[in-house]
Amino acid sequence: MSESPKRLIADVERLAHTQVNDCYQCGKCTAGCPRAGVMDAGPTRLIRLVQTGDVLEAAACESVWQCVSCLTCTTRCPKSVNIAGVVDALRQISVERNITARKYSRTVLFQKEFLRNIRRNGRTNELELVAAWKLVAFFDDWSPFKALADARLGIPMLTRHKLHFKPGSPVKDKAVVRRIFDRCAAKRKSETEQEQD
Amino acid sequence: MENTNTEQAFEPKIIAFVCNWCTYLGADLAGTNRLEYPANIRIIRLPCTGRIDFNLIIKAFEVGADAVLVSGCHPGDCHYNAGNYHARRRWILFRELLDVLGIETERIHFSWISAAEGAKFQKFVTEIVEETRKLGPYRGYQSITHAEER
Amino acid sequence: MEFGYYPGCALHGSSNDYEQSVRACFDKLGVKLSELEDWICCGATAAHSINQKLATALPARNLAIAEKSGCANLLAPCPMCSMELIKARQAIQADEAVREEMSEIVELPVTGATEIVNLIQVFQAIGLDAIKSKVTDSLDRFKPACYYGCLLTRPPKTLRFDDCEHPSSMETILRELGAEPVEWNYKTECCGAGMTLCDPGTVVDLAHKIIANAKKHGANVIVTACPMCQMNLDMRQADVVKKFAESLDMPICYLSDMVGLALGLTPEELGINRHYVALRV
Amino acid sequence: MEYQEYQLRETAARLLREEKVNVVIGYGTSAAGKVIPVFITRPEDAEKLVWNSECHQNLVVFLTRPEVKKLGKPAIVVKPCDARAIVVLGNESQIMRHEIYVIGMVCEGVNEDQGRPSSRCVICYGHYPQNVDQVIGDAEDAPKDLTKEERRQTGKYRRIEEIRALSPEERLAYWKKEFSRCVRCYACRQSCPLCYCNRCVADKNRPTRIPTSASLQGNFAWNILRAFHLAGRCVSCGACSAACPAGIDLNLINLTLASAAETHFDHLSGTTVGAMPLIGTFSESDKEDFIR
Amino acid sequence: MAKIGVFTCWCGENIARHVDVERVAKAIESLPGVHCSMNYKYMCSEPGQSLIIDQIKSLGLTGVVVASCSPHMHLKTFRAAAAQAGVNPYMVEMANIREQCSWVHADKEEATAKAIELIRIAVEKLRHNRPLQPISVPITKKALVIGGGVAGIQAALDIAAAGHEVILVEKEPSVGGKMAGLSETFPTLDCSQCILTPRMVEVNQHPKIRLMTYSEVEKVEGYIGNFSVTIRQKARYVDVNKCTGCGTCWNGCPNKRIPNAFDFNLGNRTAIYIPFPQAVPARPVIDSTRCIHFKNGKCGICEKNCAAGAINFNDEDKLVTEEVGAVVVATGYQLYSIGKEQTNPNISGYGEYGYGKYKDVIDSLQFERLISASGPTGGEPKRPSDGRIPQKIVFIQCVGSRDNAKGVSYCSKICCMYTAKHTMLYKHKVHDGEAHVFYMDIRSGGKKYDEFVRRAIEQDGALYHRGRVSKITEEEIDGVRKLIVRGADTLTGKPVTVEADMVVLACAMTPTDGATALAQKLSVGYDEYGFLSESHPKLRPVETNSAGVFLCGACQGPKDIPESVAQASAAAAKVLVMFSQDQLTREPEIAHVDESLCAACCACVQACPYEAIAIEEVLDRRGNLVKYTSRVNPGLCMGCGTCVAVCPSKSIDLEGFTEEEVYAEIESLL
Repeated sequence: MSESPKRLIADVERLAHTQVNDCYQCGKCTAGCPRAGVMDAGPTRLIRLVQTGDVLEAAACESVWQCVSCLTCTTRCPKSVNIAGVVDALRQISVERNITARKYSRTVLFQKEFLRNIRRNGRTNELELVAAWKLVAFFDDWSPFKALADARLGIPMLTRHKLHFKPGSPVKDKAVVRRIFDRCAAKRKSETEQEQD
Repeated sequence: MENTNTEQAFEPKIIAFVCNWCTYLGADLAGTNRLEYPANIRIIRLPCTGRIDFNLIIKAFEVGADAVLVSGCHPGDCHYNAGNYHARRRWILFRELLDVLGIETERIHFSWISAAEGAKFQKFVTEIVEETRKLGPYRGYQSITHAEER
Repeated sequence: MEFGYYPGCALHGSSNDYEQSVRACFDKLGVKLSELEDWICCGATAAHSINQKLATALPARNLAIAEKSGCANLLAPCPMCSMELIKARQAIQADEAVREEMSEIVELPVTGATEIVNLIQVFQAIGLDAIKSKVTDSLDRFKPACYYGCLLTRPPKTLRFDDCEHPSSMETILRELGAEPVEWNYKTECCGAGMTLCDPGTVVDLAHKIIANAKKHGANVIVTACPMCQMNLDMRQADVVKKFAESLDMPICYLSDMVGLALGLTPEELGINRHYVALRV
Repeated sequence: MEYQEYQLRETAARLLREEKVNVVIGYGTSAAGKVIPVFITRPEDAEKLVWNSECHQNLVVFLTRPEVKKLGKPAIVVKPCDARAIVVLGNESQIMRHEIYVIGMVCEGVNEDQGRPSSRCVICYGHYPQNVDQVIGDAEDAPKDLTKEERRQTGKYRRIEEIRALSPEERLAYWKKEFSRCVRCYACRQSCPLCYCNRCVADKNRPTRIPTSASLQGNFAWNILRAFHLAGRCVSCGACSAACPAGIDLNLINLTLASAAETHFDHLSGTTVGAMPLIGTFSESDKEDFIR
Repeated sequence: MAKIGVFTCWCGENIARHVDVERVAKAIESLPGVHCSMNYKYMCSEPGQSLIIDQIKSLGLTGVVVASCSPHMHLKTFRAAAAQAGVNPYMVEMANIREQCSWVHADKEEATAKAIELIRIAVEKLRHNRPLQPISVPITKKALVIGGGVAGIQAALDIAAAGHEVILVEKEPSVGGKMAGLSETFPTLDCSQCILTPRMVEVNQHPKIRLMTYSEVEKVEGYIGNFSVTIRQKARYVDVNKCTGCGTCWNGCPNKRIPNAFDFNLGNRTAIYIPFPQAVPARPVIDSTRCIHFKNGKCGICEKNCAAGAINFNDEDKLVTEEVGAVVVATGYQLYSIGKEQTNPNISGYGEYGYGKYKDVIDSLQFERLISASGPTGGEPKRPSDGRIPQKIVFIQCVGSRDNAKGVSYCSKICCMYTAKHTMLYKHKVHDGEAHVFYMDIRSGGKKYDEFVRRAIEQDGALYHRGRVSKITEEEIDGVRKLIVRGADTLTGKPVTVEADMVVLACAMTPTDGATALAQKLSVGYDEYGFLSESHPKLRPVETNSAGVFLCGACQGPKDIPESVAQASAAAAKVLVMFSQDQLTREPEIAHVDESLCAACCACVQACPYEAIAIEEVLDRRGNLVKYTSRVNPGLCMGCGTCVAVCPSKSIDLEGFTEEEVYAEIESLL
């Protein structure tokens, strides 16, 4: 059942528009990464795992979701490897295959909820987003503590008119947004299938 | 019937103009490695592709070549620094001229074959012989050459 | 002078103080902002974490709308939106196949004709002399630490804006308006805004590093052009103070707040009063 | 045009009177009323000069002739295309440009034979004479030059495209028909301002590169040779076509190469003083999609 | 009337197995011009060659065709044999019936038929060949060496030692180059100046060497054996013949705070100066851009103080023309600058390392000066900003090297070694100091090299981190300026932050400014980075494609001292081989012009890759100009024949491959 490493590498490279073999493991990405200190596998190691074909192992790393997408790695890479893009690709693969590091399932749920929110509204409705995310996440980890964290941020935001129960101006043509989502999902599916053929 | 027979017996005559330093050595290497290819090709050795004048190609057709092959060093590798670049520019224009005149450009083949590319030489010659076999004798140019005889 | 305007979700949500500030400032400067009709979210981090195609398609839809409306220059004050739009635009411009695919997905022809600009570029387009001619108030009491964060200059090959390691465009503007920008070390370090909900612990550490460094180099305000940076450094500052037991008291302002003050606008008009850490005007 | 003619005569007379030049090479009229080349050496004869749409001959060919050189410092009346030939001759060090006074006529295009407007003039890439010492005529009177793309669609270029559209066999048949009329009189060579070799390679033996008799084989070889020697050099003055007694449109072959030169190298012959020859130079980025 | 002998070789079984050699020999007999046709088992063997020689002699043959292997294999052999028998060697042709026939065609019938045709081509060509005489070019037995670093010095001394005159041109006021500024050298840690200074003195005193410092090559004309070189001697404002080098002038100069380029601006010099105390020649120059006298006409203290009267404020640049036979280029290297402004558009500076704006971030050559006993700090590694002795130094390797995004893609080769040396020298001076090295790979191939690096790590305790540094920032910590170096250790996978007092960047080695301009003057090729190109990377490593011009040292690519010296001696040897003959013999297969027919259209002049063709005047007996013609310089022509192809009237032809010969070959195929 194991998948061909070649195909997985190709998938990452296509999604990230980069060549992972350009990387010579100098470590500059890890050196500049603001999160490297807490990562289980820094960017250098993630790229190495992709190079050796251990893409799924890489995608299952916590660091994939610890990345803050600051692009420092890509910016300073002496070989112009799109490291942040590789991390994005690994995120996508981890979500598609449901192999996300357990610790970060809340993060994935947030991202998914974010997209669901846009799909529905065309724009984010922050209050709805946070509420929906806290709810699904609660059903995922049953942690009331996490569910209630940040609730204290809500009140001052409301008093500062920074949170609204109804967003400013709604998108008129919401149907087209849904169609865009569906087409992108379908394209991804057909591309993956093509590759598997 | 008779016609078909002659077509089958058709062995294309191919004249090759190659440079001394890359393609000629590439052909030598094909030999050293015993890479077989059809015997239809006759090589004229010149110092450099830069020396290969368009007149020579026309002359080759006049003596009855069914195809002409021109080959030299890859760009940047010319023994004389730039002869192949000069040649390439001439070929670009010469091909356009022949094309409008109705002289079949698919019978003139250009390539870069280095001294290390014996296998490429073998493949190239084999392909050209095959392609020319398919095209048949170059009756077009022969009709020019032998016009008076008719 | 007129610019197309793509507010993005943040400016219509929790960072509506930024929109207030931008609009007030440009009103005063006589710059017209025409908001993009029926714009949609750019997809932000979520889109490129989940589906790369979507990460191009969502901004592409907005680009298509902009093109249709004949918009030549589109201001996206949020650097995340602006980066996503620019990235999509370049992908569309570079490749015929992407152009066709995206036009099909977003149901509008898109060629990438519209140029995307950030807030600083609009000020640059207006011109320092034009701004200075309307200044009523010097900013000489401010020692701002200009904070560019991640996405104003990165990735440099895509954005081609300022120097990605040592940017100076905000300093140039503020210096002209009388302020004394400080030299400091974390102009382009990440504050972790993207993780503010999911991983507050790290965010507090990063925010501390940035605010403390600005303070150490003598800044009395951090100036930014990013709603997420502002929100993060501003709102999380209480947590930072708590965790590191360090008094920071560092107001976080938008570039437009600073320019607005110089133009004689009040903190209320600019929405500065809605920030968490008060700016002593 | 009449005013141009008047100005031309004035100029010629002045140049001769002030002894700036010894001879003015221009157009005149024969007894039979045809436009012919004239060599004016006295100011009073300047009245014989004419300028009209029959002035299609390229007089530049005379500049390299020893018998004309003997006449002393010349002024020459040129159309913009002829002026380009002077540029090429200068670039190829065949003339000392400063020893020639060039009178450039703003040109609306000339007639080919029987009063038909020339199909080569519509694709002219500069109706206003460049690199001349004096321009006669107003820039406003010069027809607008067509763009590269527009020219592709019209005149002789269109004719080339028509030939290109034929099958190779049809193309070959066409040229066989054309070249079978060639009598190898070499009028094309004689009329061309850029054919100036001391001894043409066609006349050389040891080895005989092209058969000397007017056989079809020889005619093909000759015409290929002539055309290719003008590759990147021909200024499209049409002298060869006009000179051919067999009525072969030789200019078409040259234009094939001129258009190739423009397509592949952005090269327009005779537009730049000091330009390097197209053949004999190269760029490392020249295309090579046809090379295996 | 041609009398051609055709000699068909069996090459043992190699040819004979697939080609019926007897039948071939028989078929050839009847060809026009063929006088005899023989075959033999090994034509290249002693008896084979004797056979040819005997036949030539006994039959009076005028030309020989050998049908055997590739001409690249044995053409020289058979030409020599023919010459021995009195036949012009260029009347020998070969038909390649082995590599291009018997070895590639299995069908014996086909191969035999083809062999016959190949021989027919060769016979037809030979029928049209004409005897050629080798071309002799006189040689000026004097060499020019450009660049007075260790490579140039070595080349000059070697050539001079063989008794030939050498002109050594150096653009700086003193010879010595980069090596003169180094502290100690790896892997022996011997003092750089101790080794070099005696050799610097030697070039200055050698009777055969003319040393021209503060000079640059302006123009090069001519060709192998016969170059004419114009050298610009920059105005020195000091008469070197009068000057005694006493030092009164520079000691008295009031303008003392000019950054000294020799110390990479870490130390100062005066306006009249010698770049360093051991400079050779020990004669000062006046920096007219900084001298007070040149600003306002006053001062003139040096002039007043000079007992020898050597100061000459009216000095001017002089152009000197010299005739030389060979040129050795040894222009060396410089370090890649991390600064924001770069001359090469493909290179951008290192913003993340501060673009060089932090004073205590220095490059490796600056560090050499800091730890050199003769350097501006007397060998104390005082950091530039405040003179403190750094307690912690970070060394970063591969700065600019192997960096496609910002710098150059190649490895600079020597940085691993000198960085190890730097850590050692530092630790020897500051025993409790910490030396951190960030590296990607350690490349220490060479005699005693890896042992040296291990010593730095094992004995001297340098801490090596495998990883690149991402960012350097400057921060005041407890009142002291520190450089915060953020790197990574990829072996642990963790980021590493070091608060350092000083950072030393091992920047990429790049060719010196102006190396490409010089290469153009010499018609020598160069790569995308400006390193000069050798003729063949393996077999002709010090030759260039410009005959008579040789390379050595770092101008050809990154190199350490031993390699540069070895290459310099190699280049000198090549020059001496040339100089061992009185005349240069060149293959006569070059172009020549039929001047009576040439129309001087310049097509060949422009197409010639060697600038071997020029337009010349043809004069009659009275000296009147008859016409212009192109003319080939036989010293420069390499025989490519590109000129023939572009000549419309074929007034130019290539010996050995003449139009007549080539047409004969093609027509033989009719």
